[in-house]
Amino acid sequence: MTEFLLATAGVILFTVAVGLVRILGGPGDADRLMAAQLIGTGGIASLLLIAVATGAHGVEDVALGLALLAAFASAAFVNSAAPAENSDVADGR
Amino acid sequence: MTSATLAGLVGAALVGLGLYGLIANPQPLRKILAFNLMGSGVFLVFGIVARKGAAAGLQADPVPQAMVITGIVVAFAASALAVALVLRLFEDTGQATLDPEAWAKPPDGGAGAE
Amino acid sequence: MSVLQALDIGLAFLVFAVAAWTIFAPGAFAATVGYVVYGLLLSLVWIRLFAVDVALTEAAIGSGVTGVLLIGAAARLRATESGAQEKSLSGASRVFAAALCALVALALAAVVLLLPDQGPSLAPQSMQHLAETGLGNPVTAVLIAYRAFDTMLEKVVLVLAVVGVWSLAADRYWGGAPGEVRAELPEPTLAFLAQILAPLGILVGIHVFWVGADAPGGAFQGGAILAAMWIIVMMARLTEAPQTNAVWLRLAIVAGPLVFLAAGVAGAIIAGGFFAYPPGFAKPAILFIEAFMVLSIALALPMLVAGPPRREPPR
Amino acid sequence: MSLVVDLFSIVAIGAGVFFFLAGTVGLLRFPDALSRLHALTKADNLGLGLVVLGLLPRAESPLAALKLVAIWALVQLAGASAAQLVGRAVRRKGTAA
Repeated sequence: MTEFLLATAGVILFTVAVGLVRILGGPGDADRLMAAQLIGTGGIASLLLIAVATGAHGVEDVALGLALLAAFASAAFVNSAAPAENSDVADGR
Repeated sequence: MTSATLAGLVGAALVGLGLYGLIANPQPLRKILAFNLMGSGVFLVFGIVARKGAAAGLQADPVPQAMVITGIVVAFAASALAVALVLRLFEDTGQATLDPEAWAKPPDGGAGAE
Repeated sequence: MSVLQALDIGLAFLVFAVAAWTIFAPGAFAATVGYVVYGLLLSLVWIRLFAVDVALTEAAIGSGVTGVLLIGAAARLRATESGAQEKSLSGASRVFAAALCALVALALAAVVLLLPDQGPSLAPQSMQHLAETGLGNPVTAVLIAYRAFDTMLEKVVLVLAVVGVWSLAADRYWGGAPGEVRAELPEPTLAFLAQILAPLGILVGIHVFWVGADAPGGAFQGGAILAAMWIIVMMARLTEAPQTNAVWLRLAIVAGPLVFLAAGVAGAIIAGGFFAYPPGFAKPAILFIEAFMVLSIALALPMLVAGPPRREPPR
Repeated sequence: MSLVVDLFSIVAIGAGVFFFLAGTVGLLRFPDALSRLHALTKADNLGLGLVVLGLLPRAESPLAALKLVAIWALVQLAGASAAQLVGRAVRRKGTAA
């Protein structure tokens, strides 16, 4: 069973790695931000699997912290990039 | 090779990578990233010291772990100060470069002059 | 080769590849997102090293809060990237720098390989006196009891960083609130996210702080999660950043190191040693100090992310 | 009994891995940012949900199990909000991104 959990963690990390190769290169910033989202979901899944397989204690809190912060990269991007790059905000006011 | 040794080797490689980025990347923000990368490499080397010090029923020596935790917080504080400096430079000169020749001819508009 | 070893090697390659992307990516924004991904992968590595406390810190500060700071900066500095032709190193000095860095990395790698399998350890000593502190988590005991002086100074570093960031304000803004004046409407999605996330996050942050006495967690990690919640609430414009000359804010930021120092001095008087805790009263004292540390961290980190004041203080 | 639990975990986690694979295939195959965003935020969240489901019987305590569920719920929220935020940013910039 342990081996199965570790193998699935490995497969998920592999799919994450393949996805990262595709989207870290862009073309747009939106694609790059998806990389942060992808590693958020896949990273949490493999983190939980590895923790159960290796018997590391207290890992739920780490995953909980990561889950809480999973949307922060996108939020920071939207927050700081919005005024610089769009024009429709100005006339919406 | 144990997983701890592997992590230590990754740490060593990260220090090299970060140092190279610190020297070779001209943009200050990239230098900050590189510096953080270098720092985390050092933390990982600490991590292997902790893991190899597993004893007394613990899976890792707590003393290096505690030092890494303080280190992460201090690294964040330093990065925040560095980012604030770069942004201030950008506000004052309209550019974020460490090249002194570029400052000699500030862009017109004189943004941020008090 | 077992499955675990294969996984470790794959993880190591992934961490290295993402780190290399952060250094060699074509644009600063791409590099910054790479750094956020890298931070999350590092927490996985820390789990593999059985350093769960460190993984928690890395997850909250290394990836989350630093990510907000750097992505914000990268988005704002974007204009400088295309315009200015940065002078980069010549080919020869690049090769020289690469050789130098490879040398440093190889030397470190040699040190790692030469470490004995059972290295020197302070684990027995830290377990031996754990009962006297009343704590169950040796990492917290190291932070707040055995090496309390380090941790206190580290809190001072945070205060100094806040002072440093604030002092970058233009003269007329001194004492004002950080963040640019923006008239545009906040993103409704962001507001929705913050409204749901913040209460849950505050609960998790306090939980992480509280269990830190006996399980992985503690003041740093709990404080960082609380700080992240304040950051998202400010990003969603549900609340504005406070005036930096507000007395409560300044007091709260220095409260952590001040209470810590006061406890150290009190230890010198009552328990016969600087930062000594009176026997039988150690755990309440430690939790008391930690509570103020959480407060200071939860306020200092968002102020560091928010940057120097950008608005004039009200007269 | 433990055989049943193992079988349950294997089925659920295996199905979860399938959705992670599907999400990555979507990332590689879809032509524009918005559909890639769709593939990523839906399929991977379902994958994580199934992995969490498979790990639930192995949780050390009821609190740990509750945390596992909370993790999934939070990632769902983060995924949905990030998809919305990034999607709006893409649309605002036009089709260039």
